[in-house]
Amino acid sequence: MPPAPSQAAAAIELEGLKRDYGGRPALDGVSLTLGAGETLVVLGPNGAGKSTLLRVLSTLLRPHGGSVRVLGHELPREAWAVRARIGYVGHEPLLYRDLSGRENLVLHARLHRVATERVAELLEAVGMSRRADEPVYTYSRGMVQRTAVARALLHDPELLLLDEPRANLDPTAAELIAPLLEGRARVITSHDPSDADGADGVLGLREGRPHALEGLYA
Amino acid sequence: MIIASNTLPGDSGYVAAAYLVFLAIVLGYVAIMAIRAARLERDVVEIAELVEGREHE
Amino acid sequence: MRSTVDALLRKELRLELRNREAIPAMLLFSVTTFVVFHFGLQRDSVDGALAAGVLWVTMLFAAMLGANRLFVAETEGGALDGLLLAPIDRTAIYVAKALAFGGFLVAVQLVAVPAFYLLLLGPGGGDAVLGLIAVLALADIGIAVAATLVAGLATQTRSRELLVSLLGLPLLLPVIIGAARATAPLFAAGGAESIPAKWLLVLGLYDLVFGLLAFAVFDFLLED
Amino acid sequence: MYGKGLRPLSLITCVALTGAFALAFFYAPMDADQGISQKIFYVHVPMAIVALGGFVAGGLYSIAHLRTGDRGYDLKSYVAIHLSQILAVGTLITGSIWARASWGHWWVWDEPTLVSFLIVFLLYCCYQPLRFSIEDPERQARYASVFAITAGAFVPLNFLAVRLAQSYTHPRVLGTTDGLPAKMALAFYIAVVAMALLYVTLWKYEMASKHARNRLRSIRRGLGEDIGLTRSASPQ
Repeated sequence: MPPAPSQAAAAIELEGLKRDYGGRPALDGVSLTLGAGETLVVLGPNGAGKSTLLRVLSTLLRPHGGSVRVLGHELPREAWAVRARIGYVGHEPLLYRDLSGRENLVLHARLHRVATERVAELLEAVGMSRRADEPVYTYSRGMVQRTAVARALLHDPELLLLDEPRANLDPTAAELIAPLLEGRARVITSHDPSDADGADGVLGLREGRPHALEGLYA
Repeated sequence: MIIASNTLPGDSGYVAAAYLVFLAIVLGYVAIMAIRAARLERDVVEIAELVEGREHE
Repeated sequence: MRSTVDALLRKELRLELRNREAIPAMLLFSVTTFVVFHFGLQRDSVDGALAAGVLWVTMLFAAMLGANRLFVAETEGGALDGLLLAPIDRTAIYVAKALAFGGFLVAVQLVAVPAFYLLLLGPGGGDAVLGLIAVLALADIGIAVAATLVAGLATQTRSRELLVSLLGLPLLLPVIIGAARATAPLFAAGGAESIPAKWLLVLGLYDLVFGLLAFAVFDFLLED
Repeated sequence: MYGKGLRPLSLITCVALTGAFALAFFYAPMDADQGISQKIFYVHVPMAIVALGGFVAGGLYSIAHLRTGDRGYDLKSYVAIHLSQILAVGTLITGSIWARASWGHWWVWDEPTLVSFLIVFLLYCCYQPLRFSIEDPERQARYASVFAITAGAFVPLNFLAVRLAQSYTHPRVLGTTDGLPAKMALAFYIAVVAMALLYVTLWKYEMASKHARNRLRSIRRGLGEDIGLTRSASPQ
């Protein structure tokens, strides 16, 4: 079971986050707070900066302006402390295509200093045990995404950052994974506004700036 | 100072050549920078017109 | 740091065993280059400085061939981001990669150097194997250290294949000068003479300077 | 702000340069064996020294850039290396002219400064292509700084290896400055100072121009007339 949120510190506190990408502002003043264990859905058209926001929160990108606090740690100074406690699933699986699913997860288990038994446990949970020993490049998109989710959950993170998780997950896989996500703080980006119901918070994003939900896709 | 000699350029020819190369490099560099300065100046004018255009709106 | 390097190194070796990309390619390239030298120099055997030159030029270019592939596995599927998300000391990524590449160089030379003795080296050169091993070891460290740094610098860019060699060759010249000058007496026609110590010092100094330098700056290539 | 002291500085540089060359030709005595062709020494070697100083300065600015993250240092490093490359071209050409004048052929392999300069030049030729092959300005600056530091550390190592490689074939006295008669030494040092002044002047000149261009670009972006970021090797 995921750990109870240790201290009441909010999962995420953003204040005027700015980030340039390719010389242009990708995020231009985004502020939000997310309580421990809460879920936030980020909606917005393509190129609104959703993925950039997630990559900043996951410590893959350093903020260029504003203040970012994740799980009580200030980024980018304390990024190393945050990395052990967040799970990130992006457009790319973050796996070695020539290694098998199991080998990838064993590598990540070692890097996160997690017992390698957990690998078999998670492979079973996402329904990938059967194909675990074949190279990732032989997997279908759905299987790659499931393996990527398993990689993100390996070290039992308190905060999950999911970039359009539903994008290539078939319904059965979605059900399979849903229970694993419970009880963790989550930031989910999506195109489908219906994902927003049931979430604790919703953020509209357009051209790097917060935007009201109406006319978001105008 | 450069003695025009019809045989292989005497030693002084080489010396002159060396200093001319140095001069050519410096002048070439200054020339390129001058072109850049001109382009810069053209941009400034362009921006100035833009700003005036904006003020009239 | 040690356990991280161990985990990453295990991954490097597994990837190489699985794909068998770097070592066979570098080995075939080396032996083929010896044949090219044979016809290029129109000589059946070489010795002394010429032999050292042929050996080290071949090793250098084989290393560049291998260096081109060093970070390719990381760029596909976002694998590098996967490593950057782990709570590890990121320099371990460089250390593991450099150790793996050093291992590849040794593996290639285990076959390529005997092939060189067989194909090109004159009769006299055979007896100074120990000295040669010392020079090979020092030079391989230098090549692995510098080539891995250059690969890290160039692989994330658009013109990757060009830049690795364009950057690597000049940067590795001191290693080639030192190695060639150290091995020339070993291949002397009249039987191996001793290696002038100063060249081992140059190689050692290069390994040290570039090792420390890479250790200090490599993280900046991964920060984004 | 870079253009501030430019006018007086350029004046001093012109005076220093003409003074140095005048000294070289009329004050310093004719060299015993090389004759007049030794006069090339007063332009070739100062250019080499100042170019190397520029490469090392570029490396130091890059260290400052990586430590502080301030992109201004990257611009300083870029201009320093860019200028040193130009002086390096001059050094190689005047060096080969000197080799031709003194030893009869355009390239001399056993002249350590000339040879190691060629290697350093070949390495720094990759600086612009490396920058040009990275789009994101921030990453371009970071990768360029790592290169500049590596290359900066490489320069002395390269000199050591090349000089050692030459030592047993009677080293030519092209580059060494010790053992010069007093008058020659004086002319030489003034030439070095003059060349350094020239370098600093041109550096400030280009810094002013690049700084203005970047300011203009941000104004243009501020006005929403964004011309779109064209890929370029120079720092944004």
